[in-house]
Amino acid sequence: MSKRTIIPFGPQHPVLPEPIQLRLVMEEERVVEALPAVGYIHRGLEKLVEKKDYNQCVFLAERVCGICSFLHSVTYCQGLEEIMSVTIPDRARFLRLIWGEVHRVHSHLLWLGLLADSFGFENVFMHAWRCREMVLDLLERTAGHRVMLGVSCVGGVRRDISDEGLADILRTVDALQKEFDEFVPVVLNDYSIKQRTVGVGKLTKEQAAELGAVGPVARASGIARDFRETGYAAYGEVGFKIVTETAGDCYARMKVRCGEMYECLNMVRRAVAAMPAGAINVPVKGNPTGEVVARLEQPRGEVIYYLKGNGAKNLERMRIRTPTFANLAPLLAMLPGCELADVPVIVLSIDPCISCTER
Amino acid sequence: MIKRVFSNLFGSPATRLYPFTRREPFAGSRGQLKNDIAKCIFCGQCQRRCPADAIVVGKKPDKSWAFDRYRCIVCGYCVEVCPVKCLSMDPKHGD
Amino acid sequence: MLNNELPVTRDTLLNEVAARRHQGYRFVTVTCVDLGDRFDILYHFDKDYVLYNLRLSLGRTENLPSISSIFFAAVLVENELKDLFGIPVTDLAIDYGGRFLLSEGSPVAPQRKPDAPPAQPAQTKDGAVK
Amino acid sequence: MSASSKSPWIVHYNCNSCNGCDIEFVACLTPMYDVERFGILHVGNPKHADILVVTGSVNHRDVRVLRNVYAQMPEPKVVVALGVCTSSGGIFADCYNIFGDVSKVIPVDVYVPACPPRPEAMIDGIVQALGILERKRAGEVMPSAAKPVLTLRPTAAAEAAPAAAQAAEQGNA
Repeated sequence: MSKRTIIPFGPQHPVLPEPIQLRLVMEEERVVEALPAVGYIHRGLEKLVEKKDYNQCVFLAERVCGICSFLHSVTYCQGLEEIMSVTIPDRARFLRLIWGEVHRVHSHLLWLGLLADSFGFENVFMHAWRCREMVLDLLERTAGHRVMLGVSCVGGVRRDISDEGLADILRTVDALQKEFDEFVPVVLNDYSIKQRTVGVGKLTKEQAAELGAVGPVARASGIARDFRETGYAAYGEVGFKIVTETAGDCYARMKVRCGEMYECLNMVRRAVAAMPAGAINVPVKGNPTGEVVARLEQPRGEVIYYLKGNGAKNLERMRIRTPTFANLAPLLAMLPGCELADVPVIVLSIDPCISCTER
Repeated sequence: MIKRVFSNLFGSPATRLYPFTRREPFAGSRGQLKNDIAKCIFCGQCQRRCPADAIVVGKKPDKSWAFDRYRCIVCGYCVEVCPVKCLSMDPKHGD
Repeated sequence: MLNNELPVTRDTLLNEVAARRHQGYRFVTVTCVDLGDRFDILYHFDKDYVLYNLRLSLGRTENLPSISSIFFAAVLVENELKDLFGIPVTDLAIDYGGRFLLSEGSPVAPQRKPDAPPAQPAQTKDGAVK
Repeated sequence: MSASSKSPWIVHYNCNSCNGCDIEFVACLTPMYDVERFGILHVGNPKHADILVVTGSVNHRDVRVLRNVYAQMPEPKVVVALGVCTSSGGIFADCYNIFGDVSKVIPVDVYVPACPPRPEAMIDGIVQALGILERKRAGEVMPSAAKPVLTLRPTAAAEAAPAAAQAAEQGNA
C-alpha cells in the first residue's frame, strides 16, 4: 500500500467561490476518500422565525441563498398559503413561473461559467457571465433588483409586469436564444472540455437513487425526476419537458443544464403568451396554524421547507432542506478514484451552493 | 462562432465604462431608501415592519426618524406599508 | 398533522425505515421540532412526488438510533440534529462529534429550547472529524 | 501613484454571506463591468494581495480563517467590506451563530452598503480603497471607516443643527 496523505481543499481556494472544506485522503495522485467539513457559513437563520413575523420571513427566506433567492421565497410563500388555505390569483402564479424560470437561466449560466473557470476555460466563463448580465438586467427592469427580487409575498406577488415588460421579456428571451444557439454547441463539442468532463465523477443510477440525489445531478444519472411535473404554480398549464441523460458524469450534468436553459426559455415564452389578466395578490388575514411540507424545484434540485405555525404571528419552526445538502452525499460517492486535478471540476459539477446548505 | 469572434474583435466593447459613463438606473429599481420628512407623521409602521431593524422612529415629543443604511436590506417593505407614502426607493445606487 | 403520517417508536423506527427502503422510497430529510417537553422527529421519504412521513416522539434525554446504516445519506442530517438540538444520536456512520455546523465559541445546541437544561453533546477537544 | 495602486491585486474571502454579494463581486470581473480595466486582478493567494474583499458577517468558525487571511497579506493593506452583513449583520444580526460584523475581527477601511450592492457601488468602493491604499503607503495612519446613521427630524430650522451633531456622534460610536 502506498503512502496516504490528507490534503485539505478549501475553505479559501481560488476556484471555490464559497468556503467548504474537503479533506481528501490521497494515495499519490488519486483520491481514496473525501470528507466534507462544513460550517463556514452556518448562520442559524431557521431560529430567526421565532423573532420575526411570517411576512418579514419572506425576505429572510429569500436571503438563504443569493443565487436561487426568488425560488426560496416562493417555496416559503407556497407553504404558508397551503397552511392558511389561500388561493392565489392566476396572474400571480404565472408571474412566479416567469421570474422563477428566468432565475433558473441565470443560475445555470452562472454555474456554466464557474465550471469552465474550474478547468481554466476563461473564454466560456466570460461569455456565460456576459449573457447572464442580460438576464440580470431583465430582472432589474421587471422586479427592481438584480439578485434579491423581493417580489414574492404570502398571497401572491408584490409587483406586476406591464405589457411592455412582457414584450421586453420576449425580446430578451429571443436574444438569449440566439446567444445559446451560438455558444452552447461550441461548449458541448469542445475537445478540451470533453477531455476534462467525459467519464469524470461518475454516479450510477443506483447510487443516485440510493444517496438521494436531486435535480440535475439525478437527471444526469437517468432518474427522470423533476418536481415541476406536479404542476405547482403555473407549471401544469404551461407544461415542460424533463431533460435527462444517462451517463452520470460531469459532461452529462453539463448537458442536462444546457438543455434546461433552452427549456426555460420555451416555458417563459409559453407563459407570456398564456398570461391571464387580473389581480396579482390577495389579502391574507390571520396567523398560520398547522404544519406543512412545501416543495419546489430549484435550479439545483428539489428544496423542502417544513413550516409549523401555532396561531401566533411568528412561526414555531422552519426547517429548510436545500438541494445541495441532498447532493453532498452523492458528491462523496463521486470523488473516490478521481485525480486531484479533477476535484474542482467534480465539486462544481453538482453546482454547490454552500450558503444554502448550511443556512 | 467565427461571427462571434469577429464581432468581439471589431465590435464595440461589451463593458459599461463605469465610472466614466453612468447608465441611467431602470425605473422602479430599488436603490436606496429616501424619506420626504415634511410628509412623515412618525407613526412607526416602517420600524415595526422592517425585517432588518434598520429604522428607528422617535415618538413624541422628540420626533425623529433614524435610518441605518448599513443595516438596510433594500427590500422595500417599509415603502409598501407607509400610510402617507413619504418613503420612496431612489433608483440611484448611493453616492 | 401531515398527510401520510405514521407514528413510530424508537424500537420500530429502524424496521419502518428499512421497510420504506424496500418499497423503493427515497430518503429526503429529517426534521426535528422542539415541543418543549419532547422532540418530534419527522423522517421524510419520497416516492413519485408523494411524501411519506414517520413521526417519532423522543424524550428530552433519550438516545436516537441512527438510520445511516440503512440510508447513508441520513448521516449529514443526523449530525446536524446532534449539533443543533444536542440529541445524542447513536451508531452514526460518520460522527463529527458536535462539530458539523458549529465550532468552538458557538452556542451549544442553539435550537434546543432553553426551559430544560441542555444535555452536553459529545465533543472532541480539537473539533476534528473522527 | 505607485505601481500597486495602479494595479492592485485583490483577494476575496466569503465569510458568511448568502452568495448575493459574492456573485455580484465576481460579476464585477466579467465583461460587463470588467474591473481589470483598472489593473485589478483577482488572486487566490493573500500573500500577493493588496486589497481584501470580505463578504458576509463573521461566524465562529470563520474568525480564525479571516484573521489568518488578513495576517498573510503584506503591508500596506486595505479591507473592503461588501454588503450590509459585513457592516452590521443585516437581517442575520440576531442569528445565534453570528460572531459579529467584520470590524470586530479586522479593521475595515471601506464599507459598501446595500443587500447586495450593485457592481457599480462595488467599483466605487474599490476605487475609494485605492485612495486609502495610496495614503497608507505614504505612511499615513487611516482611521477605520464610520457607519453614520441618518437621522431626520421634523422640518424646523432650529432642529437641523442638533440632528447633524447626533448623526456624527452615532457615526463615531
